Amino acid sequence: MKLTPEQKLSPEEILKDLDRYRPRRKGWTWRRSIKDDDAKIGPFEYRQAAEPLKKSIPLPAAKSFGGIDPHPGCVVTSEIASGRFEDDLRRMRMVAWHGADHLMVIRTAGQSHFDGLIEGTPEGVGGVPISRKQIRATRKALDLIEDEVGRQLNFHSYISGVAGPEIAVLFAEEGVNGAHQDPQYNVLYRNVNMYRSFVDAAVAKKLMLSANILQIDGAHNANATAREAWKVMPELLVQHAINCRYSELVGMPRENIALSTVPPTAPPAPALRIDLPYAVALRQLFKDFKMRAQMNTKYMESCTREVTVTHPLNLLLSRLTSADIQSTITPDEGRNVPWHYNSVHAVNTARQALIGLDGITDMVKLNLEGELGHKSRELKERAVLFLEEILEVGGYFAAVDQGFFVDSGFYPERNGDGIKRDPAGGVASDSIVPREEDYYAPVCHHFGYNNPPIDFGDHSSPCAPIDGCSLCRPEKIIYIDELDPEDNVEKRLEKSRQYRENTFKPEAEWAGDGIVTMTMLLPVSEDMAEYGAMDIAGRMNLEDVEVINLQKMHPAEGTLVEIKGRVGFSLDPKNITIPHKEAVLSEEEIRLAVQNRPLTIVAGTVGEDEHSVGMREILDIKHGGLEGFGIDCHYLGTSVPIEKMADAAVELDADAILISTIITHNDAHRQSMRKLNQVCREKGLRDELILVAGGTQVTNEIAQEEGLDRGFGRGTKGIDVASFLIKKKDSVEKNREN
Amino acid sequence: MKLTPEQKLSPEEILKDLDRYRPRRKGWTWRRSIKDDDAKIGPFEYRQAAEPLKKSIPLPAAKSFGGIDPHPGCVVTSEIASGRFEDDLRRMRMVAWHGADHLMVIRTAGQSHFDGLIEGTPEGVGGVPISRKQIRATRKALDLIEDEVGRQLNFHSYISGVAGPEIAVLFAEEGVNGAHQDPQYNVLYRNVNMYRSFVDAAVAKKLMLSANILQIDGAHNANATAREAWKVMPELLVQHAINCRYSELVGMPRENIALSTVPPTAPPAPALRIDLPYAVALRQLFKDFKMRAQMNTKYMESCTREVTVTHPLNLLLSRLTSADIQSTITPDEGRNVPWHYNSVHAVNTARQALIGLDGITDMVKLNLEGELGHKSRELKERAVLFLEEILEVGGYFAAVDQGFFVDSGFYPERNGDGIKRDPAGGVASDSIVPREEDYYAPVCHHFGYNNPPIDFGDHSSPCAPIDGCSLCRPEKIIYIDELDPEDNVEKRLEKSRQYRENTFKPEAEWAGDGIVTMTMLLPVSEDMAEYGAMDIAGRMNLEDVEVINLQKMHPAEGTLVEIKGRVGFSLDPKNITIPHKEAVLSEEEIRLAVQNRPLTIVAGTVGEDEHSVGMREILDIKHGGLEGFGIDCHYLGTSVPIEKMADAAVELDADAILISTIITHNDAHRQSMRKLNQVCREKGLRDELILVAGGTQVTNEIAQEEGLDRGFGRGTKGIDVASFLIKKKDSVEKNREN
Amino acid sequence: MKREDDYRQRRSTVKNLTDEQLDHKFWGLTDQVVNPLFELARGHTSPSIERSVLLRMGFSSLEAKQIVLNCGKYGLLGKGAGHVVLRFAQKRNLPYREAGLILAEGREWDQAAALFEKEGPS
Amino acid sequence: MKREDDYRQRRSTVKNLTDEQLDHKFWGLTDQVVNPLFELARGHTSPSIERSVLLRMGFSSLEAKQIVLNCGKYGLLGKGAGHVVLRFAQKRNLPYREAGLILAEGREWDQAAALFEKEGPS
Repeated sequence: MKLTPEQKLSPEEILKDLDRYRPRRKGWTWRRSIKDDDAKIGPFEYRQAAEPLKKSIPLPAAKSFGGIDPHPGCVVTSEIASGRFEDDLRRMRMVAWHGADHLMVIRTAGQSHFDGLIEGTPEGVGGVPISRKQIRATRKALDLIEDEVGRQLNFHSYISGVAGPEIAVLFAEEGVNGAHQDPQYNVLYRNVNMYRSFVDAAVAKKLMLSANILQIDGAHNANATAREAWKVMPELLVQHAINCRYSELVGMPRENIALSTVPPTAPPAPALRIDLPYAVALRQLFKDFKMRAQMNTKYMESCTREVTVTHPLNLLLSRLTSADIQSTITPDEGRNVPWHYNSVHAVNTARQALIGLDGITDMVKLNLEGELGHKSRELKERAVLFLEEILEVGGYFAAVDQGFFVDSGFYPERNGDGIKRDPAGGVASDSIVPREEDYYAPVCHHFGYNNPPIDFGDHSSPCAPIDGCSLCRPEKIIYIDELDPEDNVEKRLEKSRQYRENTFKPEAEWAGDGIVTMTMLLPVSEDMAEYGAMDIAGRMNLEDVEVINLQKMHPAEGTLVEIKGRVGFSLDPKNITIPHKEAVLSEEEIRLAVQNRPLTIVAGTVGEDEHSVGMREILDIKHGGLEGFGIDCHYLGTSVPIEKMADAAVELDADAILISTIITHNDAHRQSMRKLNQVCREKGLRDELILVAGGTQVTNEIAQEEGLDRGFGRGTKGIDVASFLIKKKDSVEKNREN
Repeated sequence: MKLTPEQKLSPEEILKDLDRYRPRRKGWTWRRSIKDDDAKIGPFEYRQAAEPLKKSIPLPAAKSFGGIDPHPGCVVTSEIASGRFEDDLRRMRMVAWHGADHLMVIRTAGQSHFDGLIEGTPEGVGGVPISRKQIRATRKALDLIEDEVGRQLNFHSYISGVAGPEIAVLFAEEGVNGAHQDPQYNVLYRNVNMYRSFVDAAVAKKLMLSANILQIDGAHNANATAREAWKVMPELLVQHAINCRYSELVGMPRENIALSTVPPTAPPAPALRIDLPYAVALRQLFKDFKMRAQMNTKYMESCTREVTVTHPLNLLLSRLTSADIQSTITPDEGRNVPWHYNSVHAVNTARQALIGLDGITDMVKLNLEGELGHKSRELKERAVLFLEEILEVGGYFAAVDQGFFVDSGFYPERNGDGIKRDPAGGVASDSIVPREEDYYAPVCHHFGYNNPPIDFGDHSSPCAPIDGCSLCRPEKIIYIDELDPEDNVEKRLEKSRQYRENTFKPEAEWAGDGIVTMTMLLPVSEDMAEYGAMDIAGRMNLEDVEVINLQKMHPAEGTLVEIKGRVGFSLDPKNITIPHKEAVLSEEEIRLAVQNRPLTIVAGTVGEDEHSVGMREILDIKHGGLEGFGIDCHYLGTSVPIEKMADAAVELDADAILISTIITHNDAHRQSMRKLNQVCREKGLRDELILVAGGTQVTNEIAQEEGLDRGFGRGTKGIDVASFLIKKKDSVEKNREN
Repeated sequence: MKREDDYRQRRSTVKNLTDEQLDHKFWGLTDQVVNPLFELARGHTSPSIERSVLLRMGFSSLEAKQIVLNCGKYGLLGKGAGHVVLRFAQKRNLPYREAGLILAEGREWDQAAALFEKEGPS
Repeated sequence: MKREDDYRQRRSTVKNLTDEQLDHKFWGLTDQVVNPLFELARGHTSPSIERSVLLRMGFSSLEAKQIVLNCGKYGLLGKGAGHVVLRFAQKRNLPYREAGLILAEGREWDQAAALFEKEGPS
């Protein structure tokens, strides 16, 4: 099975023979950076870029730079959480084409309290249930997509909750490449019993190590939770250290351990002056570890513009310090679970800003001597004091019991609002059991005390007595397809098939969901705007309408409203007429043609038309007009008599006359065109001259009906006219030769 | 006349008695910076902030920081170009409330070739015709708005084209505060005769000086025009210098002269490494002049996200070097003439990024020793060589004749595609006249040779013989109201009145224009998506539909399409029902209430409902749930039997039971609610316990019908539930006391 | 607990350290916090850990769940669930998967438990 | 004109300058470019300049347009349009605005022109 760019990825094909699919590699892959100090891509040199993709979609502005598509040297993450993994697959393909190589699948929210593995493919909420079938299908799809884009893709999810060791086995078996693992996350945010969390974590980490799965910690959640996120900085250093050291004790090398770090604040805070000392302190303390930089989520509201400005500031931090992995947060995360195109937008924001800031530290230096150095030192000191007090009160568990963590005071300040957890409480309390002297787990890479009995023979590995465990002999893996006959991918695919194969509908998350957004300014106050917009959407037959953003522009003058809703109908491609598009010559082709055969044109507005802006846009060099291609333009002004246009054309030996005219009620525009044709005929010029009319409401049909060679309407650019003139001139000359 | 925030600005009121309105001050105003080194606003200290506004609308994220609204210390520009000045006024009010204090009105495109002043208020294209009536009305509106926001507002337009001196008089008379003036602009981009441009410019500049009008030059147009904008950098230094020195010779002080500078490139170019040396060279060479930093426009495509990432990089440059005026470019400028809310967006982007980067140079230093210093030195050397060659060929006019300017080579490289202008040609060629020996202009502040005849008496000033010119005696100004009985503001206001006073419509540029945008991902290729989207919009009854952005997400998987169109109907506020909104307690009030009277709740999903995500969002500290307010939450899990919920409530002496349920076809959700009420009644707990049901499709009506205290549906946040619990508890206790 | 920001006072113990000493102290303290957690983990197991072992032995998640539930019921988790399966298989002279399936069905647990009561660790 | 980037060769004349000398040279050359432009402006006027003068004398833009058009026609721009109006007013002993309105209507231009032919500058 192989993907071709023109063909949709078929979830049905992916699911075929899945019981026999094995991942073709395991472990994490770092993006390959271009090695030369100065790597040329198009007209520019890059210093922090990655090897280019085989297939990709460049940023929109790339068209001004010859279509170059440089990508930053760090891994770029896309977090995907549609709730239906089969739709995730298509989205992964979209983001991979835009440069994501770390596909992080968010887990359905209830799963961390699910005591065991989920099997099958039930629908999730805010993410997908992580199961063997879901993982295997996703890994299979990613294997195909990585062949397509020519870059290895890392697949990532979460090893947390009360089934951590089992999920770790699953990930190791199925070739998952990265995972969040941090027992503190369970304790603080999932209220999983703290002893259970740490006991499970060690086993999970050892399994991750066995498959070279990159670990990302969970400290960033404190930023997202603390009321004043910038005050939690000393604690963050402590949280990172606890998980890092714990992982190292289990045997993980530092290059497999990534710190999940988020700039703690966002504008209107003076963000950089707060975020930068923290970023520096972190990189000083955690030297050989990897840094996964996430964008700020805590202060995201529903304005996507605001988010899209905060994120480049976050990316600036990544460039001023470092990021091995750059996570991306979608601009719509403040409103809803991310949508397809917003996942792409998020990746584009990261690559755009990181590439725009390529090599910035060659020109700008951190000033560690001054305030920056003092502030980062202070954070480290505060963290040391935090650790001292943990030990004073009796260690980690006691500290959590006393609400040390996620307190909104700037430590050692304490505000008394930290998250307190009872060591004896929480989900799965009382569930750990001491390993007895004769404890035995017949598997390799098993963390902790293990005492294989001598009577089971072969002692080369703990799993030798069972002739190899599933990590050594993958054929031992038991694949369960589905447990629920209704809530599964096949049933969902049946329902969406018509929208994937026959008709189509707008789509934000799931095939056929029909979701669109509408944006409008209503010149009324917020309340009135909110319900006015709903009313408008209703009258446009949108269903399930919700307001997703409301911004006061002024209390009385207006409110910006964005709504979402569902389109109730679907489209049949057979019924959509796509007009034939005229091929336009490239800028280079036009310039070359004009160099080889100079072109002169005479232009002006005719009739009682003083609206010269359209014509001037077509001519002006400043607007990419004809002048810019080297065409010799003679603009005669406004309301020029037709005869004067023709006379000027004779005088200048012009190749074409361009008239611009507005559409008037008395058909004056048609009269002008007709007259131009007549006058040129009368003077015997018609065969020599190309006659063109333009104007916002002019059409090619009208112009040709009145005897001209071409009409251009609204939206015409200089290049369209230039291209036409050159082609027409070519055909005129060819006709003459024949 | 005075504005109140709740009342719309009435263009009719502004126009009343306009013939007698005089501006209350003249000249430019710089924003007042907060003077202390460390100015506290909310929890933060700012170093580059301005004095706060009296009235303003903070950034959306400000709500997480106590609603603070810091503004950068530099002047912030909003460029406004709706084509109808009466609509500009309302937009100016919106942007002023967001922090713009430099209102730049773009001129209708044909005006630079208009040989004289335009009078009245005709409709413009891509801007408004600048006329006395338009200026006076605008200045009057701005005077009112500046009282409202508590900050002086600078009004700005263009002194260029073939009527520069006349426009300069108009601006000086009517209290315009800033203007573009640069004879090179006329020559290169407007093809105005070069002698005429320079002769006129000197007179215009002297008039600007007389009214302390800030001048902005036109060099940035070369960035926007040159094919490879980053190659034009040496020339830009030359263009700036020519206009600066010319202005100084006329008498303008450097603090009245602002250089219009744009970062020459944008991602995917390694933009900062190219833009920064240029910014440094400019500030080194032009030390005492003012810097007006504009955002890049050259590489703007129709993706507003892309634009919104490039602009913060531009703003970073402003912070790393300097900006006295920060211009803003709307995110939609790559698509259309800017719309109301995009003008606001642009201003927000500037203040957000500048405030986010407040004081950044206290932590990060330009490294002038290395590459940055070398590159900026190189640019200056190239500029010096450029000037030398201008002199070699015979001076400025000869150089323009030979196409020196806007050549796409990196000088001294030359690509032969510069803009050539014939010294004898262009608009208004042959129009300058030598001043004879007895030349006399009976006005003060008149540039150039002036020889008042002795027989006209009083020689204290050249205008003494006429008893003072209009600048000395404004009552001499002749005010013309309208010339065109159809194309004028009163006629337009008549037509839009119903949409401003009785009904309303969406609006992007003009009152009642009805424009909305719609965004959707269509899972098809670009061509199909384009026409599919048009089809969808048509079926939704949008009129004049146009595609304004089309982005490939993947060749086969989908295309992002944005369309604009007009809504054909208008809304009557009387017919819009705004539901009564329940007042929600603030976070602080809730925390305090819980501190004073602890609350315990029991929660779980009931029925066959394993969808725990909604409930967990309501409870979880991580999602701003009840836990975070200090409420003691006992989550019993999923599919909990009703009896168990009640038993747990007894055991824990809980104050409330929260059940979560999905809506099922057999009304199981109603049964669960009913049962909860019954069980609690049977156990004699009903009066003690608050009973709440939640779920995506639960409504308050359903819950109350089944005997519960409250139902919460989709979109409920923890704070809503917390607020309800506290209020309900209050009223229960009050009832008990009575 | 509420406390004012007394960093200025508290830092007296750290303020004279060099940057290197401070970093060193940070990691030394971290070790002291983490070591007991590590020791706890070394000597304990959990239902999930034991299920993870069974998965790796070739049992399905559903089978593993049942086996571990019964291990818990019979107080055998401290022996290791895989160990229980292997001992039972040895006793019954069955391939371990077949033996495990019997246990997964909830059968013959008394017999399995007896193996550990009587014989103890080998 | 097309030319390769010969900056490395050309810069020989500037490369040994200090930064300060380079900046100084930049402004010195600028002066040489700008001074002739300034002199041109000092000694010339234009229709727009003359209309701007009339505006400031209290004529409307429409009136100014007509007066300057006729000044051009009669070769009087070099005298200054305001000057023409004042001389004409002096001659006719009218307030200058009234005199200007006559000229704006296109009347009596021969007479106005004659004032300058005969009498020359005072």
